[in-house]
Amino acid sequence: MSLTAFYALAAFTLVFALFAVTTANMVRAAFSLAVTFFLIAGLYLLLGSPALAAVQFMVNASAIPIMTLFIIMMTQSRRSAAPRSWQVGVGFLAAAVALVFFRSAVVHGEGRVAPVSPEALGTNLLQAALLPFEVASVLLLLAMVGAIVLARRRAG
Amino acid sequence: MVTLGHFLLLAGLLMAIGLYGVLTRRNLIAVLMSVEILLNAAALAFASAAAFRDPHLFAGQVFALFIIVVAAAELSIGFAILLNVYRTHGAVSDDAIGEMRG
Amino acid sequence: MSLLQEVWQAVKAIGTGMATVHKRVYEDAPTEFYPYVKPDLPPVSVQSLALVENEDGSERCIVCLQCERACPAQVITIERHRNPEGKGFLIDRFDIDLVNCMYCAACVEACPVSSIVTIQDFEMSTYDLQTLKADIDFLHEQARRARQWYSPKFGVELRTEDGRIEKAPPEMQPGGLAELLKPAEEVDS
Amino acid sequence: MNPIPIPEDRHFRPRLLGYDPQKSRPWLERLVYSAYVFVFWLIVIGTYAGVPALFEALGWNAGWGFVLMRALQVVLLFLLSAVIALLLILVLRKYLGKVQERYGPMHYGPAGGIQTVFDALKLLAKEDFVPAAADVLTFRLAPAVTFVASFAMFAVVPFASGWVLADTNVGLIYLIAVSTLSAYGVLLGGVSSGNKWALIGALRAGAQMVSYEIPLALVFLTVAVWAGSLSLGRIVDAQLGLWNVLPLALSFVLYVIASLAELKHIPFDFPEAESELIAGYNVEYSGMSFAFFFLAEFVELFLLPALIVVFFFGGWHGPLFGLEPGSLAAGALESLYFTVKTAVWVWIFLWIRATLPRYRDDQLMEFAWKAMIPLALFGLVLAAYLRLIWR
Repeated sequence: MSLTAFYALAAFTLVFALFAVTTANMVRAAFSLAVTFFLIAGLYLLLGSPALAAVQFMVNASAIPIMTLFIIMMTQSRRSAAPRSWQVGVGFLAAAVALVFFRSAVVHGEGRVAPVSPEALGTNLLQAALLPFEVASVLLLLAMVGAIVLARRRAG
Repeated sequence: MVTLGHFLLLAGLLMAIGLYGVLTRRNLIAVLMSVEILLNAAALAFASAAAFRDPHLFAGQVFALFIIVVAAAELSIGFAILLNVYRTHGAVSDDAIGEMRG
Repeated sequence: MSLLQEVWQAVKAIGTGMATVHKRVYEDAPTEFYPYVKPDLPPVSVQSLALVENEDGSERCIVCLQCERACPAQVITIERHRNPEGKGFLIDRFDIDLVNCMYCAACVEACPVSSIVTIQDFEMSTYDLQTLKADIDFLHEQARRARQWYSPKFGVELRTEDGRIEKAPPEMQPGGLAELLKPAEEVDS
Repeated sequence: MNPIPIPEDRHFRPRLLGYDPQKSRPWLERLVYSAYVFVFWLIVIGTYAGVPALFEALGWNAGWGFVLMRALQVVLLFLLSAVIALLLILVLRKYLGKVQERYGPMHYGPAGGIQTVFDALKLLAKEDFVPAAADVLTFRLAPAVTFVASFAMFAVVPFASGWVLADTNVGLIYLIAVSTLSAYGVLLGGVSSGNKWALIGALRAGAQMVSYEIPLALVFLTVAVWAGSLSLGRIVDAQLGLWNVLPLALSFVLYVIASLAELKHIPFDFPEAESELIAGYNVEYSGMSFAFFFLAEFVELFLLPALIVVFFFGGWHGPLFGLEPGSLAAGALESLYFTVKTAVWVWIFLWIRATLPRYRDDQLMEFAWKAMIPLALFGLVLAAYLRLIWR
C-alpha cells in the first residue's frame, strides 16, 4: 500500500512541478507550485515525519504560494513570456547532466522507515541543533527587516 | 516496499525540473518559483536519507527544516527586490533589466 | 493612562451597543406583514388612478380632454366623437400608460367632474408590462374594486355595501395642509 | 338600476403549506431548530461512534477497510457540514431579522424553517456562469479549494473524548496550515474572475487573512505551551480542572478578534464589503460555485467558534452523571456539551455581526501589526512564565 501511495504521490508531484515550470499563466503556475508542495508534504508523511509534513504544509504549501500570488498581482505579471529557443536547449541539457550526476548518488538497498515523533524532533532541535536553530531565527529576522526595508516606498 | 532509491530518484527528477525552470523561465517571479522547487528537492533528499539511514539523530530532518526556513527568507528578500525592479523598470521579466549589458 | 482610558471607552461603547442590540430581540417587529396584512394608507395617498362611473353604471367622464392637457408626462391618450343622440361627447378610447405615469395626480386636479380619481390600490405587479397600459375597461375595473377614492372636488368618496356612492364622513376627509403636516411634526418631536 | 358589481380580489395571497403567520407559534420555530440539531447530532454520533463500530463488527478495520471507513466518515462529515450550513443560514437570517425588527424568512415551512432548502434548490437550478474575462480553470477551482480548506478543519476537531477523525500530535500546526489555505480559494477566485471589484476584494482578503494568521498562530502557540501538547485532544484533556479562558484571558480575547478577521466576519468584512465592492471576491460567481463559497463560509462560522470552545472553554467537558467515560452514552453527552458551548459562541459571533459597523482597511492592518501581534507575543511569554511558576 505504501508503494502505491508513493507512486501516486510521486507521479502527481512530477506532473504538477512540470506544469509549474512550463505554463505561461503565472496564476496557474503558482497554484500548481502549491499543489506540488502539498504532495511533497504527503511524501514526508510517508517518510514517517508528521512534524516535517506539517511545517511543509504550513510554510511551503500555504504561505509561499500566497506570497507569490500577491507579488504576481502587485507586479501585474499575469503571463510569463515563452522561453527563447536556446534557453530550452540549455535547460534540457542542464537537467539531463544534473540527472546523470544525481543518478550516481542514488543509493539502493532495503531499509525501513523509522517514524520520527515531533517531540523527539523538537527536543533534538533545541539540544543538538541549538546553534543552527538560533542562527536560523536570526536569519529570518534579518530577512524580515531586509524585506521591509527593500520593499518600502521611499518618500519623494 | 519503498526504498531510499525511490525517494532519491524522485528528488533528482524534481531537481532536474527545477533546474530546467530556472534556466528557461523569463519572468523573474517564475524563476524564484523554480528555485523553490529546487530547494524542496534538496529537502526531500535530506529527509528521506535521514528517515532510512539515520533514525535517531534527526540530522536530515533538521536540515530539511532549515532548508524550508532559508527558502522562506530567500523568497521574501527576492520578492522585495523584484518589487523594486518593478518600480524602476515597470516589468519583472528578464529582458526588462538591460542596463548592465555591455 | 490615556491609552487605557481609550481602551475602556471602546469596550464600554461596544458593550452598550451590544446590549442595545440584544434588547431589540425581545421587541415585536413594528413592520406590517404585508401580503397578509393590508397597509393602513392615508385616504388621499396617490397609489393608482381610476375612472369612476356613476351609481347607475353610466359614464361620469364628459371627455373634456382637460386631463390629457394637464398631464406632464403625456401618458393619457383620449379619442372621442360627438354624441349623435344628444349633447356632449362619447369615448372611443381612454388610455393611461401606467408604466410611464409619474402619479403626480395633475389629471385628478384638472378633472371638472371628478371622474378620474386617485385610489389606494398599489398592487400592480405583473409579469407583462403591456397589462399596465391601462385602457378604459381596466380603469373602470380599478374604480369598481376600490372601496374609497379621492378627488379634489368631492373629497374622499366611499362605496357602500349595496354599491351606492356617498361622501365619506368628515373625519376621513383631508383637513387641509395643517392636518396633513401633523404626523410629520409628531415624528419630529 | 343594478348596482355596480364588486369584483373578486384578483391578487395572489400566498398561504404555503397551511401556515398562517398571523398566528404566532414560537414552539413551531423551536421544533424546526430542534429537528436540525437532532439531525446534526445523529450524524455526529454516526460518524464518530457508528461507523467505527460497524467496521469493527464486520472485521474490516484494517488495510483498505480502514481507508473505506475513513472515506465513509468524511462523507458523513460532508453531510454534517450541509446540515450546519442550512441551520446557520436560517438562524443568521432569523436572528438578524429579529434584531433589525423585521420578520426574516417566514413563508416556506413553519416559521420559514425550510427557506434555506429552497435557497439551495434555487442555487442548484441557476446557471453557473463563467465570465468572458475569466481564467476558466482557476475560476472553477477556486470555490472547491475554499470549501476543501474549511472542510479540512473537521479532521482535527474533537467532538467528544476520542471522537476525532485524526487525533494527530501536530494538530495545531495542521490547523494553522489549513486556515492559511482558505486564503487560496479567495485569492484565486478574485484573481481569475477578471473583475476589478473581485481583484480588490481578493487583495484585501489575502492581506487580511495573512496578517491575522500571525496573531492566530501565536495564540495557538500560547495554548500549546499551556497544555504542553500540539494535539487538540490533549489540549482539551489538560483543561479538566480549569478552563483555559481564565489563565489565558488575554490570548482568548485576541483569538476571538483574530478569528473574526479570519472568518471575514462583519467588523472585518472588507473582502466582501457590499457597499464598496459589491460582493468582493465572489462577485462573478453564481449557481453552485457561489453555493460552495457560501457553504465554506458557514462551515467556518461553525468551526472557528468550535475551536474557541476547544482551546478556551474545556471542549467537551461537563458533568457526566456517573456515565462510564468512553461509552456511547458518555460520548453522546460530551458531544452535546460541545455543541451547546459552540452554539453559544456562534450566537455571540452573530450578535457581534448584528451590532458593529465595518472598520477601515488601513486601521485593520494597523491593528493587526501594531496591537495584536505584540499583545499575542506578550501573552505567549506570560503563559510560559505562569506555566513555569505553577508547575
